Amino acid sequence: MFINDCGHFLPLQALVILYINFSIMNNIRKKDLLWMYRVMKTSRYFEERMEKAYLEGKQPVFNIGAGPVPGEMHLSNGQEPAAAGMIVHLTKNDTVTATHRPHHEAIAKGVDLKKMTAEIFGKKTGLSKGKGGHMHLFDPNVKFSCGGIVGAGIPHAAGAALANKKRNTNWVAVAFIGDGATNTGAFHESLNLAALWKLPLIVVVEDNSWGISVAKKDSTSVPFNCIRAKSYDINGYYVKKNNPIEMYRDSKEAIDRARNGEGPSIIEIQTDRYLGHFQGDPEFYRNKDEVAALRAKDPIEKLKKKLIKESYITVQELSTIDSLIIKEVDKAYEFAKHSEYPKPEEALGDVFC
Amino acid sequence: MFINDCGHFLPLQALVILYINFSIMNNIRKKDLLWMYRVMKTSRYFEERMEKAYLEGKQPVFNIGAGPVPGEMHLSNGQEPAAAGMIVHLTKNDTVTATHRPHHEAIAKGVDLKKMTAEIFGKKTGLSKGKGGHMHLFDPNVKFSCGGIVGAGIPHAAGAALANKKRNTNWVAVAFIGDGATNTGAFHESLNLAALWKLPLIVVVEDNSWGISVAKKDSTSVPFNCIRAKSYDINGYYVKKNNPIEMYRDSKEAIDRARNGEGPSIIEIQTDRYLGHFQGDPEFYRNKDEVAALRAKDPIEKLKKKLIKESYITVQELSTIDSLIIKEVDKAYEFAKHSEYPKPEEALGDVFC
Amino acid sequence: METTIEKTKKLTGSKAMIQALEQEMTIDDSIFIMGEDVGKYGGIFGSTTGLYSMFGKERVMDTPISETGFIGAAIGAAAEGLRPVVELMFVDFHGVAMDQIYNHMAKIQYMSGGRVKLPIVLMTAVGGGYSDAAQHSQTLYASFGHLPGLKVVAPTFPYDIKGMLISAIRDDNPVIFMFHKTLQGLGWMDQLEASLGEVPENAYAIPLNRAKVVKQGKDITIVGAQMMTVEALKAAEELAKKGIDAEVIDLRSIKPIDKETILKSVAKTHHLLVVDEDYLSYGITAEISAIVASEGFNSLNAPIGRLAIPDVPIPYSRVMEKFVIPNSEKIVEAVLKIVTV
Amino acid sequence: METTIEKTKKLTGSKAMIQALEQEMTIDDSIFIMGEDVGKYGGIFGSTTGLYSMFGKERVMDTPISETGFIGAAIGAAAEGLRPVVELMFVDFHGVAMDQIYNHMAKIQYMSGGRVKLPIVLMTAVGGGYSDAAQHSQTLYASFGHLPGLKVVAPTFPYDIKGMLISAIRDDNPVIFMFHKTLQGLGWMDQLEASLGEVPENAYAIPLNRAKVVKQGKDITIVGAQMMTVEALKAAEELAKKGIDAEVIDLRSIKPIDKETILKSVAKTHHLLVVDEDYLSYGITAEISAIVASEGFNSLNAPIGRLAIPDVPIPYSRVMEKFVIPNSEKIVEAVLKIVTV
Ligand SMILES: Cc1ncc(C[n+]2csc(CCOP(=O)(O)OP(=O)(O)O)c2C)c(N)n1
Ligand SMILES: Cc1ncc(C[n+]2csc(CCOP(=O)(O)OP(=O)(O)O)c2C)c(N)n1
Ligand SMILES: [Mg+2]
Ligand SMILES: [Mg+2]
Repeated sequence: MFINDCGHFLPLQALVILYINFSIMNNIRKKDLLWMYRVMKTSRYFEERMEKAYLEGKQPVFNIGAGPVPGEMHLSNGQEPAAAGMIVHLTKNDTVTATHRPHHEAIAKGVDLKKMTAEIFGKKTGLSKGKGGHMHLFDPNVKFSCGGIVGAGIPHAAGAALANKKRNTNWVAVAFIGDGATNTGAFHESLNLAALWKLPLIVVVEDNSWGISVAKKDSTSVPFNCIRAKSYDINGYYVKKNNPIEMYRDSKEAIDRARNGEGPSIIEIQTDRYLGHFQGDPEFYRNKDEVAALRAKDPIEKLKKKLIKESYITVQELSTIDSLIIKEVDKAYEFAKHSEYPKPEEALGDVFC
Repeated sequence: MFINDCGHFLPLQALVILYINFSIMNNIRKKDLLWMYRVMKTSRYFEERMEKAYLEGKQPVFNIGAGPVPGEMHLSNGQEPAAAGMIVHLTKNDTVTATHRPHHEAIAKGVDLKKMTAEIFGKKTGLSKGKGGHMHLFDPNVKFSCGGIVGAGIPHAAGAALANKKRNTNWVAVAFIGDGATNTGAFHESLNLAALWKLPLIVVVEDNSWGISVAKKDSTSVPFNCIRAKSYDINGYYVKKNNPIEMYRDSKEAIDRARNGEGPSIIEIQTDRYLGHFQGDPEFYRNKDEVAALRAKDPIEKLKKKLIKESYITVQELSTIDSLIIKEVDKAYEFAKHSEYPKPEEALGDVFC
Repeated sequence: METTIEKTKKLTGSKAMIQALEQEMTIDDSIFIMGEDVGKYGGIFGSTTGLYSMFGKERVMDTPISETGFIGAAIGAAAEGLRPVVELMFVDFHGVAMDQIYNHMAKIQYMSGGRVKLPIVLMTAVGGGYSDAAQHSQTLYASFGHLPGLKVVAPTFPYDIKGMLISAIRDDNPVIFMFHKTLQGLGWMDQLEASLGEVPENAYAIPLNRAKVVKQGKDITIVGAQMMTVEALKAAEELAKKGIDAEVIDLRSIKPIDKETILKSVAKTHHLLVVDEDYLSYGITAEISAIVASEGFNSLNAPIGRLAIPDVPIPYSRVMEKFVIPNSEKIVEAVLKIVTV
Repeated sequence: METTIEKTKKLTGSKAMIQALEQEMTIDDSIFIMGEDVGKYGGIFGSTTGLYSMFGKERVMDTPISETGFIGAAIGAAAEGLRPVVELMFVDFHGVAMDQIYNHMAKIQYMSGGRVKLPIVLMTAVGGGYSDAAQHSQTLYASFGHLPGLKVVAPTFPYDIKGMLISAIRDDNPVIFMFHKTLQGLGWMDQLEASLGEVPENAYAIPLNRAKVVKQGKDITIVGAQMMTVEALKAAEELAKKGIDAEVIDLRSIKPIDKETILKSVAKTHHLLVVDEDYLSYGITAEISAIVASEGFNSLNAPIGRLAIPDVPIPYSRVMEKFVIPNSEKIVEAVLKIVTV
């Protein structure tokens, strides 16, 4: 929703768009709502399992390099609406770049779940044969990539958008970033480029209030990053309260604009990081109660209730969906666990093609 | 002046400030006007001589590495109001960082003219004993520095502003940059930092319409960079028509704010590049008539006329000032020419102290 | 390997680059150029002159001063199947975009297990000698050579410039293509014989991983790249007068280094001098010395000689700059120390 | 040189860093720390734990994710006379700020003819071995060692960590201080004996340009830094069993390299193996081999051995990562090839 917080930066068509938005809300397709529920739930369950898998071999003494899933692990529990509400509008031809916290987007974008899990387990059957790991998931089949350097995915998405434009397609590119990434030079340079060249780029800022231990207010000189759209003469949106349906609406508008050659947008969504920055984060810097409060307004639960209450689906049907999700994710974990490790010397391949 | 172009981004105090501005205009001190005239004229004459000195040894065949002044040479003829209108408010304790096109600011900031000229001539008596050259002028006595990497001086100025704040001074730091530099990551990162920490930083953007051969409209997604102030919740100003007096006024306000702990500002000034990007630039990319038109509204000539017309000074007095300027600059060139070159092996010193 | 020469024309380094770009862009629509002042201006060092009017602004794109933005965008566009040729105006500016270059362009193929290909050419001007001082005179060969995932080439002569640029464009991997300003044959710089050479009119490809013996000799091997090759050839003439027959190798490829050619030469000459316009420590002189000291140790009859910029930034003033950049006289001097040992 | 030891305490690498910072910050008001998560969090790798509550937020400043901004700001603040200690969280991120580091921090003293001093410590975590993959596991020693104007140190043991950090802080020049994650003695990483050591309680300074013989031997010189020193020591024990008496040198200083200590050692052992957790080409193995091949050539009885990451990005999966990072077994193997030659 842009009216309250970023509306004053929007051109006059704001009111017109507001009207359209309401009609979209009324017309939001059942199929889309269920899709969003499904990907959010899949991501959530995937990560709940990952939380446990990550701890294997790291107890009683936590050692980051031990267990079947070594290295850093950034989970996105609580942030699912960003991915779901945006990616529901995308096709295989649209590009997504993500960050160090990529699972929810990867799952929404349709990255092969088995191969993704295997990758995180460092297996030969993984997306990158074990070379990438959790922060470096690449699935060109669905045009998904991510990486461990904050801000660095934005120019990649701009470049994909440039390619889309050069080829006269109506494909878009979406860069998902954290709120902390809006203070990188890459953010500014990419958005200026994209605005200048009217590229079909959308930057989704997941505002979870934190960049590791540094609160947004201690790192970002404006309360809302949608304000920064003004610096590039593009549209900015702010989605409040981690609401997947608002995210759906604003995303639709931004994507329609992009597909129509009207250039880039920034969408910031107020979202929640339930867990530590990475697994093992002692979180001395935040109040323990904070998380409990966040979890109490969980967007997946809310959507579930809404779906049932508004009779989109029955409790029965929903639990069938849930069990299908569990089955699919479980299968991916089984696949990952039972896959083989690469041979050590395979490390030498793939530097060049 | 911010009202027309950047006014809609200013808080409500805009009108109040407007009022104050008018009173400043009426009260502009004779001393300041004459100071501005003097530094602009000094810079202009300094560079007219430099234009010739640079060509020595480069005729009939231009060879960038030949003659007493080798290497690149970026002149600022036409852009003097930016430096004069801002630096008139500064003291020795305030810091200035400049760019590859630094002479007008260096002169305004009071960099030792002899040593600066000698530096550009590669002499041992130069500011840096010949190690820096035209793009790398450092005079810590007056807190001036510049450099050859676009955008890189902005964080340095932010750091000086941070030091000023940490030491509880009311000193400010001013980063002069070109319009092209507003599209660097360094611009964004520095302004966010400065806004966040309320640092006494002013970024002066000299909008000469060009970044080498690329027109501003082909590189910058907004018409006025003062708009970008909004991204950091700071004040933005736009000075039109290369007007030194408007520059004086907006600079005064921005500096007063900075000295009072009210944080950074961006001031963009519409200015004119009379010469090529560097000396030797064939300028195929711009219309030859353009420059003639620019020169016709020369700000130094305009100010001169104004000073006389409004009886600040007589023609006589002004010509005395002019001849003093010529004498001082000529002396600097004499000094530079007659100074010795460093010994080759001095190249090995000063890496560490 | 290096295709047979048909009709040739005398071209400068710059014209050789332009011809390579023109010929490849004509046959492959997916190639486009991006960079600062590559359009109407034609590249500050003449690498793209005329291409803008030939191919239009969609294929020869001027960019804002946003190296992270546009080099990063080249990565994104390449991942989608386009073939960007990006210009970083001076190699000295790499620091504002190094993350994109070394953490992404260089590693994405590997991190994706070979599933994403990045056919990008990053072309960039290197070199000093004309008083452009510390931030505009570097070569930084080793800064790129050190990092995995990049092919790094630095050809010297127009013939190699054209052939290696074509190979770089056709390669499906990211290639850093360094051209030396002084070897571009620009009207406004020193005029060097070396910057002009016979270049076949047809398109041809020269491998990106092979050094070249540019003068045969039997007493000492001198390895250099770009201007240091030119200086080494000059030195060799001087040395010949003193009865020393130097073999000169033009490195051409900074990464990977063509060990075979170097080791073979040292096996013959038993003496080695490496010359570099980059900084001494951790530079070309280090890497080649190490290769020979570990893989050709028994060929060596004397300590290896190293000549490079002595770990100082490049000073502005001509006298000092001349002092730090190796030249033919210093090469002769260094050789005399090795061969008479 | 290294002051007399009075009262000592067993500290981890991390605690040694914190103690150095605390002691120097206490006596010098102009020192302040800046970086991501250096405040309440205390540094992701425990380099600043507790300092925020001791010195407050004006002196231990959390920053936005703007490395160019805050490293550049450190330069500006240092030019005004402050003494910033800046943390770059992982050395792998240097690419987003490399211009500030190498074109400004490193060169301003020189370009100003010595008139501007920049007393900055840039501390940064290096190293892999815990599956953090290609963008979080590098050491990049040579990427910094190659460029003039920076002192670059990489101490191994807590005693040196404290003493060299103090020297770095007191130095009026910019110093890159690299600490190895695994040697910090953090509760959540591998527990190594080497990460714990006796550290004097008083403040003391260790020179920034001296290597250290950490094990005497007569058959071969093994040079390493940080984890490679630790692995070399382990290998030396193994080699002793096989009757080979290895001398181990802890490099400590990446730039400048302490030639004297290395050459002296090789003059005694006549054999050299250089081990590096950085990439092979243009790395430490290259530079040290070159130094010895040019200045200690006559001491050598056998080809020099080089062991480093074989010019590939660091893979994620444990098996592959283990394969590319040198360890004691590989060192033993490499030594056996050299000494039995
Ligand atoms: C250039 C760079 N600087 C610092 C880091 C270390 N780092 C990783 S994640 C992170 C915080 C990111 O915050 P935000 O963008 O808000 O994303 P979130 O973790 O909250 O999802 C930091 C500082 C990095 N990976 N890259
Ligand atoms: C990071 C970087 N990129 C590119 C350049 C090359 N360059 C030097 S000046 C310039 C144009 C600068 O334009 P602007 O900032 O508007 O300043 P002006 O020259 O107009 O005064 C460019 C692209 C550079 N020096 N540094
Ligand atoms: Mg965040
Ligand atoms: Mg300009």
